[in-house]
Amino acid sequence: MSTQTEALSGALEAIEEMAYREAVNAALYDELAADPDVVFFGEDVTNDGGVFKTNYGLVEEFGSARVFNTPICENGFVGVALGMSLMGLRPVVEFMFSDFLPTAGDAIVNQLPKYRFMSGGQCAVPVTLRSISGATGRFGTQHSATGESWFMGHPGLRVAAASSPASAYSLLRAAIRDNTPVIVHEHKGLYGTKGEVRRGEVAEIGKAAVERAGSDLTIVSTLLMQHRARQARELLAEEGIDVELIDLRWIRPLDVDTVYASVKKTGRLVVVEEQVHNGGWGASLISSLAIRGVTWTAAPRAVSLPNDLLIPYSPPLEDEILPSVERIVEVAKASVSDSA
Amino acid sequence: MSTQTEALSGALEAIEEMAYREAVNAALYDELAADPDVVFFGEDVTNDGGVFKTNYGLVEEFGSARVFNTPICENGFVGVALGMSLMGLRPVVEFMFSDFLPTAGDAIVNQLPKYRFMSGGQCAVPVTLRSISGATGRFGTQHSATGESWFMGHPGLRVAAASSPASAYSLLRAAIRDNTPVIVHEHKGLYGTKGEVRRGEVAEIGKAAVERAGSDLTIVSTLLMQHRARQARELLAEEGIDVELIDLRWIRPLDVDTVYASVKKTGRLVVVEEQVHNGGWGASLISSLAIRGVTWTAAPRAVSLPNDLLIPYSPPLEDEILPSVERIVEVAKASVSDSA
Amino acid sequence: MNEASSERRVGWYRQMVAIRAFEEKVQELFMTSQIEGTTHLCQGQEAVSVGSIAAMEPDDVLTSTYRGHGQALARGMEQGVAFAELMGRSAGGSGGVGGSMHLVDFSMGNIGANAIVGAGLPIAVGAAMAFKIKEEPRVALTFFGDGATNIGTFHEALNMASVWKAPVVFIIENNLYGEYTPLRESTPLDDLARRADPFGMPGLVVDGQDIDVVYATVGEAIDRARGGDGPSLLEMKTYRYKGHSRSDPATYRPEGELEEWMARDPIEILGVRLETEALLSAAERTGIAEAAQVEADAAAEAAAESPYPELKEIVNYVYAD
Amino acid sequence: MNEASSERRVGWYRQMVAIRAFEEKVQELFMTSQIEGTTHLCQGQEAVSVGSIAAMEPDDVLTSTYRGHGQALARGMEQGVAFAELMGRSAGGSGGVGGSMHLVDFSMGNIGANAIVGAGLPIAVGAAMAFKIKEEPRVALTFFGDGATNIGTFHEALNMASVWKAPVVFIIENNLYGEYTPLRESTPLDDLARRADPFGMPGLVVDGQDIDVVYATVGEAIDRARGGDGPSLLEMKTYRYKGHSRSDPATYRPEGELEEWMARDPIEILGVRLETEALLSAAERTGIAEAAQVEADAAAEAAAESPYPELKEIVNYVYAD
Ligand SMILES: Cc1ncc(C[n+]2csc(CCOP(=O)(O)OP(=O)(O)O)c2C)c(N)n1
Ligand SMILES: Cc1ncc(C[n+]2csc(CCOP(=O)(O)OP(=O)(O)O)c2C)c(N)n1
Ligand SMILES: [Mg+2]
Ligand SMILES: [Mg+2]
Repeated sequence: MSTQTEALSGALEAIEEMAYREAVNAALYDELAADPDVVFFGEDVTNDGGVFKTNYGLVEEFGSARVFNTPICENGFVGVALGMSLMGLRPVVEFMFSDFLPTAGDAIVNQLPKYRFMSGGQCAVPVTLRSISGATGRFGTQHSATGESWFMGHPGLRVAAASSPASAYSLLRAAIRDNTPVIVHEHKGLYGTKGEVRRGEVAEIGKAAVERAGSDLTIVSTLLMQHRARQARELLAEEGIDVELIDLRWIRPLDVDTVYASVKKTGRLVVVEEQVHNGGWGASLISSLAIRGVTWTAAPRAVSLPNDLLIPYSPPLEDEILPSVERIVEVAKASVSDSA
Repeated sequence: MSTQTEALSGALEAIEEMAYREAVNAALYDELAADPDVVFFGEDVTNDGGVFKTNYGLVEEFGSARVFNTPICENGFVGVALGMSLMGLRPVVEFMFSDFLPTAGDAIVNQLPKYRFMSGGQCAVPVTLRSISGATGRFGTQHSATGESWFMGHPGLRVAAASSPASAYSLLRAAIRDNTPVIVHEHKGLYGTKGEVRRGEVAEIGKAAVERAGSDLTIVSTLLMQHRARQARELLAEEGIDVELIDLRWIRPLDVDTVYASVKKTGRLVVVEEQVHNGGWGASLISSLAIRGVTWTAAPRAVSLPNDLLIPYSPPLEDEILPSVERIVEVAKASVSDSA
Repeated sequence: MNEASSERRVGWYRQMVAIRAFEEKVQELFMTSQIEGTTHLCQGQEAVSVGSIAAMEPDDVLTSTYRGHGQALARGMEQGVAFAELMGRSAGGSGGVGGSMHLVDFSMGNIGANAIVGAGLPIAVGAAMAFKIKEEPRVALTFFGDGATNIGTFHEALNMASVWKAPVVFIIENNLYGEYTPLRESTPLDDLARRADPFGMPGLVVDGQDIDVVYATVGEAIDRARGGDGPSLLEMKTYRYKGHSRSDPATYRPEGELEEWMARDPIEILGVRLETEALLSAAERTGIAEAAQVEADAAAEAAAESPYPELKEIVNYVYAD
Repeated sequence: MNEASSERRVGWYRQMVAIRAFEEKVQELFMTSQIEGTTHLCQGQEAVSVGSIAAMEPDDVLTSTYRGHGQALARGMEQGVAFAELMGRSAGGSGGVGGSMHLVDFSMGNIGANAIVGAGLPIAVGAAMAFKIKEEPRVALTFFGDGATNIGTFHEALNMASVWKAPVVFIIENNLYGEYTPLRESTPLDDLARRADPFGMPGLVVDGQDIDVVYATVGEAIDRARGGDGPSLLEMKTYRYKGHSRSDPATYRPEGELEEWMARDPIEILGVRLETEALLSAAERTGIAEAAQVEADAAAEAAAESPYPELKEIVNYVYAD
């Protein structure tokens, strides 16, 4: 198992420009090709590339014994993945929407992360759950959660979130190679976005990425919010505010070190999250920094979903409650004009 | 529905000394007696007082149409509770162990809190889940979670945690009378503890309790940890450290105001929690205070479960990983001797 | 066997035609992005909704799914209210926050359209148990797909309903597919009615394309439930003409399957029968279809002109007083 | 019908007696607080564990439950290792972190004793699917209670196993109660084997007190699975002599029920048969019982003297390299 960014089977391949959707496909393809024990399944994963078109060509290339559709029964098929992993397979399971993760609540909370522990370390559980997450699609209240922080308090699990084609690729490869269960969140609003992917790259587990260096203010975000934060950074640059932009990438483990180093430098922090603040990674990050005694130049801030609203279908309202580029800019400016 | 501490049907009855277990029983009894629409069910709730002996006499008094056992199917029977609530009942559901809440993950995450919203406010969902939580019982890895923060990020839900007979009584009554779904956590290590209960009291929703005033340091905790924090407070008093002790009582909504007022006075905070820090109420509380720009005299601290361990069966190890009175004292002293 | 009056049956015909026109209009609006997100249409399945709901009493209730337009309209929702909901407008049944997957109207006993597969079943059992506990002579119906019979809540709901003799009727709309996956890939038997057996409840295979049969069978199950004899499982054999959702061209279907089913179109079956029985003429049928088209167009147009909700409105939808 | 050699059957007798002695000792240690927490004993159900597991090949695997001592011992776990686990000692099978509810040994294919009702079934299906995918001629067994047939995972696991023809055998230990609740209060039928029907798999009622029958029936189901013909559901009619768990005096039982079942004690049934067949004498049977008692006492004593684990050991149990 690899926990380092490293070359696989020799040299890294060339850098390729691809869509986020294609990067997911490439990671699945490359892992299925690299290891005959990798299998991939979920609801409707084989037909026409799957619901979000990430799976083209996989069943054709690797056959229906290794790539197959399941009945609709999330708790059951995650249990199946666990059983397979005990017998030497490395299952990858697609969750068509993150909102269905709680349907498999027992398997995710009481089985996957605890199974090895309860046996006194007799087994490993190399299961990966691909969770298709996030709002903006007008999918309504029950189909728009990111779920990114739902399982962050569960030792024995790892949780990643991909904001770019490069991370979609390398995080998924790392997850599949890990002997601990990992949930990898993909954002359904990002599938069409493009970027460079270093084919063969395996992400380091638990390492956040400083996407853009800066000196005045640190912004941390994940998934789609990383894009909005990046746009905000550009607007802020025009006003002379230099933002250090961190893509968190891992929610469990949480890379407090990287954020701490950044905030030590900038003294200011804004977390941008497509979730309610309470119970989420943003709160855990700010708390961890406070406990470490970081010195704030200004109080940290959070741009989050409203604490007392659910995600509505109505398009203008869905847009309105999501953290926007404008709100990020506004909050960042308030932070800079403030001093603790 | 009541959101105020208030007298029911006239004057509050006399203060009674009772065990935590009896306080739960009294709250169930009083609500079943007060409102014919209240029903109570769960696994093995009617036999011999139920597994934790909280239910003595209820089926005898209110009959098997209103108090009954269910088959083993948590997701299903929470759905049933929801359906009942839509037709005017006020169901109370016992979860024999909090660890089974994820088994009902879909009902708790996607149904109870969202049902009213998705209908555009056409209905109310007065469902109460009683969740029997916590370690110390040597119940092992799958039967020892408090689960107290698992659902704190879900708008549309409320979550309470009872640390004393008085709060077990008044929180449960408040939950049953609330038209929003509420999870009330009881700690299985507390059922035998005694205290005074004001029969008839209904807790105010979302209000933490300042259990003991103090000037040097604020300690916030819930459930069993509240008892350990109280013991620690006494030991610290002997060393001249005056602790303000807050029983959080509500995890959603989170009473940041009460804690803020306390920390403004003391400048120091220790959260004591029977859970991993990340993703929990302790982190959310500290983050909220940081965002409000509270001035720390010393960095806040957390006494929590280890971030990378699960709860073991082995008795000495179960004891070792739980926050102990000694550790709370130690951390509190470190806080006081520190200055930010 | 329950039989309906001629008048009522002509009414069903109108309703089915209206639902068909509504769904066609929805598809058009989606294709032109006047409705956003996703949608799940029910063309081909109209007899199940209309026939089943015709057998309900006004006080009875139902739960449905994301594919619930047919049920909502059959239970009396105005098309304008439905279109407004699909367009996310304040005038929608759920104030625009629910969307296509959540057409509900509590005032008509349409108490939930769920976007989670299988979630509506226990809710219906709960409603039925409330009736039983309160000793009200009411019944709950729950509609769900063939794919939903593979998820745990199906089993849990049927078991509870059976052991408690809840007055509930479980109605499978077996349209042969769960999303893109054909039944036989996800389920080891063809007749899902057999899934009633381990609960000791009646399980019946029903021709879901013949509304007279649907009405009679559901009526008997409702009578049984209301009479205190417990739940039934009814498997309606039916078919969806369109793909699973907006983005699905349904390329996974074997050639000729759609045509075979269209040859047993539920509207056509009732229409021909009514013609034979001299209850409707061919000209009247054309008139009904044209009027339905006009009605759907007008309702959609009006909805498109109604305002979006404001954030301050929807805040009140989260917590009840 | 599969038949075992005389030698093997005498071995089963010894195993059942040993399990009984183990459980009695466990109860004694709990009552005197030498073991903490809770425990779920299997006296009365020994023939199910021993007979089923006797039909397995060494490479086959099984999952069990919190009531899994019988399976663990039948599959070869040393009593000393089991007692050490129950006492939370480092020498326990799971290093003392699992306790009574988690007696497992991966080296023997005992791959999980679950404290969550129903959770072991999909895991066994997954193991079986791994065998199928890897084209290994191995089979998975999964043991669970009557109460577990009401939870969704039961349905989901049987459905997947059936549609995928997974080489798995589902074994219900129907001991008539789920905790304090009798079967008839939670389940609308008496013969749970009927729950196989909607999955198109064989469902058989088996006399769980007669180990020869258990062995033969499980053997056939295993052969069927290994032969590629898919899963079976076997309902073992059995009874637990003790309460659900440590704290349960089992007052909910009708008078005489326990005595009726004890009259069909599985150890006695096989013992008498072996006597009749002149394979064991009464004196030998007494000797076996006494030796088992001595063995259990000695194993418990040794375990009680072994050390508790240290925190630094168990840290490695969370994440695998
Ligand atoms: C728990 C859950 N899993 C998966 C989905 C995604 N999904 C939506 S509809 C559907 C297919 C359902 O098929 P069926 O029950 O036959 O109903 P139909 O769509 O044919 O009416 C799936 C898998 C979901 N909504 N909920
Ligand atoms: C999901 C879940 N719900 C509830 C429980 C609590 N519980 C433990 S054992 C049990 C009864 C199980 O009965 P059965 O399946 O018949 O097995 P038996 O104990 O009789 O062997 C219950 C309700 C649990 N462990 N898991
Ligand atoms: Mg279908
Ligand atoms: Mg049982």
